[in-house]
Amino acid sequence: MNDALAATWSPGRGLSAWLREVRHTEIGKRFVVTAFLFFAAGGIEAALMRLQLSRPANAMVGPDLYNRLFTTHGSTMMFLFAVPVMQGVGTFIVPLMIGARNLAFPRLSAYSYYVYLVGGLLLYVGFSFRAGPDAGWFAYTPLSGPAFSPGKRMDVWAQMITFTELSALATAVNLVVTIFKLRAPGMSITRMPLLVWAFLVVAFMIIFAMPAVVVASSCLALDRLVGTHFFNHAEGGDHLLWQHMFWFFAHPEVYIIFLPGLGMISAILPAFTRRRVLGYDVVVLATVTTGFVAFGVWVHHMFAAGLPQLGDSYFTASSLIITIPTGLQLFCWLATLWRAPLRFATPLLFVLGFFVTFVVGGLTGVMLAAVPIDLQVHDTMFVVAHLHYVLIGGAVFPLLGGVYYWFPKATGRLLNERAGKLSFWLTLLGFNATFFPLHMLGLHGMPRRVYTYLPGSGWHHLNLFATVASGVLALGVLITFLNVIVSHRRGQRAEANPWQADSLEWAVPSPPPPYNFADIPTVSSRAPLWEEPSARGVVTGLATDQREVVVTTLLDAAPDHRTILAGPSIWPLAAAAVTGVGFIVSMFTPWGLPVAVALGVPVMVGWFWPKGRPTPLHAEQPGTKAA
Amino acid sequence: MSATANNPAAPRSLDVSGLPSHAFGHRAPLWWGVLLMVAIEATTMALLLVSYLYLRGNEDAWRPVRLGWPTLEVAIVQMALLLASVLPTMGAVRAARDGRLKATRARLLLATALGAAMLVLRCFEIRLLPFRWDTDARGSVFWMTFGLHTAHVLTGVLENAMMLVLLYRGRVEEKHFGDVEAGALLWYFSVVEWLPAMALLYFDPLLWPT
Amino acid sequence: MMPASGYALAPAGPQAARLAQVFWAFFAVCAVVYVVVVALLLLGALRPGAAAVDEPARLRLVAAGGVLTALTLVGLLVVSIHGGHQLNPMRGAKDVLTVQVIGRQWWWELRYPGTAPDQEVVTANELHVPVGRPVLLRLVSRDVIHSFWVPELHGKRDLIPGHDSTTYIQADRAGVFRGQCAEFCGTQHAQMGFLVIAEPEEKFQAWLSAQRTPAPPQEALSAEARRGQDLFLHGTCVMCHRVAGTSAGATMGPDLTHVGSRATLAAGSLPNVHDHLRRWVADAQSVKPGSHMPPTPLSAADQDSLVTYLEALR
Amino acid sequence: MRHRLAAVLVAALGASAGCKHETHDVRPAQELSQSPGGVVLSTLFAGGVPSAIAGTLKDSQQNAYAMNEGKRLFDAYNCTGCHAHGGGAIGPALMDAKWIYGSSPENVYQTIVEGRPNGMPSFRGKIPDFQVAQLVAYVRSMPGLAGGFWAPGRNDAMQVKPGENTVSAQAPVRAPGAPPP
Repeated sequence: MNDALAATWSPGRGLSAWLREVRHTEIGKRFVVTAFLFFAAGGIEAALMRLQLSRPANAMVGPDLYNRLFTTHGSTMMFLFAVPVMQGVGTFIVPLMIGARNLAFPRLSAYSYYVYLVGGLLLYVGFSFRAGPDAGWFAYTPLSGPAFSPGKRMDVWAQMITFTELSALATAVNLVVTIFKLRAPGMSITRMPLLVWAFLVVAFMIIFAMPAVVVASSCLALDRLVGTHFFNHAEGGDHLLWQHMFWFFAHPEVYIIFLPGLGMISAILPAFTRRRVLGYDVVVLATVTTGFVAFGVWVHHMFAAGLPQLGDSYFTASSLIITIPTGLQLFCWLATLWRAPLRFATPLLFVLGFFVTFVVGGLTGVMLAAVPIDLQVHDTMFVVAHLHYVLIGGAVFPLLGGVYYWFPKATGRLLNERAGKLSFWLTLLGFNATFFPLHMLGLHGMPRRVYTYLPGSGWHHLNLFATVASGVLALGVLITFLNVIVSHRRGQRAEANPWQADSLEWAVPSPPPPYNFADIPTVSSRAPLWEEPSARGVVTGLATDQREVVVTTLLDAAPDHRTILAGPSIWPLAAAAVTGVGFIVSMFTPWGLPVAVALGVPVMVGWFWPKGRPTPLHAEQPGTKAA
Repeated sequence: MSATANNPAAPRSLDVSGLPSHAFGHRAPLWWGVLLMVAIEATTMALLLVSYLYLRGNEDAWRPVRLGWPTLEVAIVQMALLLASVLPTMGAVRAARDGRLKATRARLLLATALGAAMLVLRCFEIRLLPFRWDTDARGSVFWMTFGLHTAHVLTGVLENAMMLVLLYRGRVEEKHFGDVEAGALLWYFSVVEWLPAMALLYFDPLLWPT
Repeated sequence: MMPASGYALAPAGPQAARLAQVFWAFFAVCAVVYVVVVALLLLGALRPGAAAVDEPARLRLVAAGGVLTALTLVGLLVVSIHGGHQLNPMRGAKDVLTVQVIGRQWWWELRYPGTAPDQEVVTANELHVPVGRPVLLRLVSRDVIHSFWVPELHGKRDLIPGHDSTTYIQADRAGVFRGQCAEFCGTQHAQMGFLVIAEPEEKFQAWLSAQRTPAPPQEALSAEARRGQDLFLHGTCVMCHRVAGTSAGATMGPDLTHVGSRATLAAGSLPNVHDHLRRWVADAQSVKPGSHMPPTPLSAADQDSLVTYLEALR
Repeated sequence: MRHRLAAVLVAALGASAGCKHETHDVRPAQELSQSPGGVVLSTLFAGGVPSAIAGTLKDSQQNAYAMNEGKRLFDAYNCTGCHAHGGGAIGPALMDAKWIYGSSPENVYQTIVEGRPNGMPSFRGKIPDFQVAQLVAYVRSMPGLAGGFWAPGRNDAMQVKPGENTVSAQAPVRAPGAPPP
């Protein structure tokens, strides 16, 4: 039975199979590996910036290169690492956690990866040809506009945004439909793992937040290329339109990056505390509340712009309120941890590191929500410290914990524990020593995005200390990179459930076969693998010669009907290539889009045209009434 | 929200071979996929209309051009065509749910023809519009919203056209009736989104003193 | 005269003092919360013990934690909004000095309006203010978004093209306070600083009247300075700079009528001494690469006489 | 497979051939041809311009930063006073294809540095050479002769003309009544 399934579900060998890949496990791994390569590139840019800032009036990096470095560092970390790595983890883990054999739209996930890859390569090819963006990852107009940003630098940025957001939107649609319709029978909405809840909320946030930046970057690209006046005040445009449109997207974006981190903690804790996360309902409602309130806080990025005080006070209140759900989640985890028989493996260390680090960022966030404090520390190194505490503390720490936790599942080999612990301690100490001094620098008046500073400014010692400490942080991260590279081939072999965890992904062998589950499980509780084997059921009756899966109802996951999932196909790559050509050509001439549409139509027809053996239609009979 | 009480323990082995191989409406994954895509496009259109209202706010530079004959009339006819195409689309969906191939094909053809007619009129309107995208901010927002909606309608017409080719000549399968319904979702959205957009783009200038 | 950068928590004015108070209030609360959370974490994680977990009891504790958090946040909200309202005690103030601050790409143009147009004082990068008197700053930007920030006097306020805004500052003690642009504005955003020189009323009025006088006529200049003026009026300087009382009237660059009396050069980047002035004039791109000041290719002797002339413009 | 992907990425990163269009050259060659205030002995230069500036002049023609700086200087040095924004007022129009004194970079350089009869002043010694090269690049991008994709866009002011990047290149024509070459 299994080799029949394997024959049906595996794509075959060779380059053409590699390009036509649609299995969520492979595409998820590609997302994560590519995102970590961009993370390394972003890290190198950060190291260059720290070296330039280590001494006053340093001539190592000129202003033009420095501006390109910090813009590419910001854009890489936000658009090419943080969101895509969460997309990758979601693509890899969600189907496994809900007992499905693949995502609902397999070819759409392949398209999502290829479009992301095109966006990333566009930014770095641009950067290597001195055409990297240089007006900041937020690209405020008029600096990023046609009058003050000559050449194609900001166009590269705007198109990269369009690619990465297109990719995120495609993954979000995929995840929502998979979570809604392909859950294993019995996994009702209240038995879904908390990480799946996090990805569901994040997917909806992506669907409603990303269009804002796609519209904003398209308006900027049109302003620069064909001379529209969205951001030209003399002709009726408005620079604050850009800020509102961008931050309406960018604040939900940071929660899109951060909520999967919280979900991963809820997934890691049970394995190392031998307890289910306390307050399942509280954590779920907190995640959903954070998802909604995240859309109502964006003006706290614009307190210094001189907007009316009443509006600012509203946004102070909403920015303070959003900490309550996250606080409740923390209290639930603390209650879960309280005097539990902990096993201090690396994943748990990174979760504990999250507590120590993220809470600092959360509290400086509360301080930044107050207008009087924000007027002093906005756009200074204080904010740089805050954002790194919440992003590295809140998302990268749980992510590294997740890498150590799910690496055995993805590759079949355990990561080295000693190297993991060493990497954790170096990362924790290096991170705090690098970024805590930046709080003081910000209060002492050091603005953000400055390529140098005067000898008499009094910022020298803290900057030097931060640069040295950033070496320790880099070393910590490097050890995890080496650990992955070495253990990927020579790590200790892992069996199906090395951590004795409770969720479904540990029911399949490591690495999972092409069809994931030999028999799709039925679920009867929140911790399926901690049930006695007798209580676990299986689904039978699915065809093994076709990619057939069972579609279940939305709330109770009762079996509803069977459907055939799409198989390996070259069309996603073709569609991504057409999207790439269309948008890159439209950086140079407005005729790029009509070209894209003209090329796109045949590709779309190729993609949607039915393939494989048709199930004959009983033509003209009154149709098989849906049961 | 506690689940363990009312959910019966799952049976030992669940045979699903008896289940239908296709479903309509919210039970089908494709329907949800198209609904979410409509949500994305709706958010995009809503943001453009919000930025139109935002830019309309600074009155000193806002000089909307009143659209007179024939541009306004051509736009109104297009809206009528779009609204008219909703009926045959709904008819096609009803026929698709009943599996009646001939009726589905005919009604979908009518709906697509009306959509195509609207696109032809739109090409005329492009030449009739008295301002360009680089005239001023209002022109820019107008043309961007105009372009986005045209893209939506074009996508809908092309998708319906492909579906028609399949229904007339291809090997029709059960699930293709579901695709007709999913395509209809996108078409309903393309029609409905143009109502608020038209109010703002075409009729709002009439409120401004000349 | 090149002060270290201002420290936001060492205020020299009523606004910054109010901001510092709100900061310390928030900092105290947040520090306590952090200690409590980390303590709970360590106590809970490092002492394995009770096997049985009394879930309802712990859920009540979690709920209590949530309510406590909400109450704390409401308190902080009140502190923040109350602090915010105090920022503009100047509304009713009488003797308010008004100055127009114009943000240009990578320097600050300052205009003190006079009773008549010719009485207007135009200077750059150094904002003289009388001690104790409130100063209303009209913020205007000519190109991109800048942000006016003097940490020791007040929070920052953006200068956005198309959105003229105002801010108030007041220095309670004499001194020189360093400020800089806080919104990324291009290549030389890092070296777009300025000084706020708070001085007693009479010194301020003396400075103001001195600024209103045009440049010294040729007769009053030394031979070297006269040669310098000749180079100034026939070289590239006259295309961008203005010296009141001479034929140079361009307003693209800073007004140099009283450049000799200024403490710093190049928007607070260099102290105004002979060799720095010479280096800035001869090869500006080595000091601020990318700035709009082109290098002036002169022989050594010409450079000396030009610098002598500029230093004579006290 | 993954190594091949990494190799491609590294190759792309390494290919920093440094495309000429995007470099921000703020410190051009220092040796300037004009001796400010000095007497000019002859205007006959092999190749039309003094050799010192020929390199900078040629590089500036296709460089986005140079053209954008040229546009800023066109307003800063009050060229708009006579030429308006290219439409021509006291001075001749620049955005059309008719050129009285030639449209090659060298001709335009000579026009700016030497001046021309009927009112074009000589800016020798007043504008440094690399800025003249930037002005030449911008002036030639007005009728679309230079820059192409890299020409400046619209400016942040009242719309007097579309951005130079939307201008389709026009073949230069000798203006009627122009002196023989």
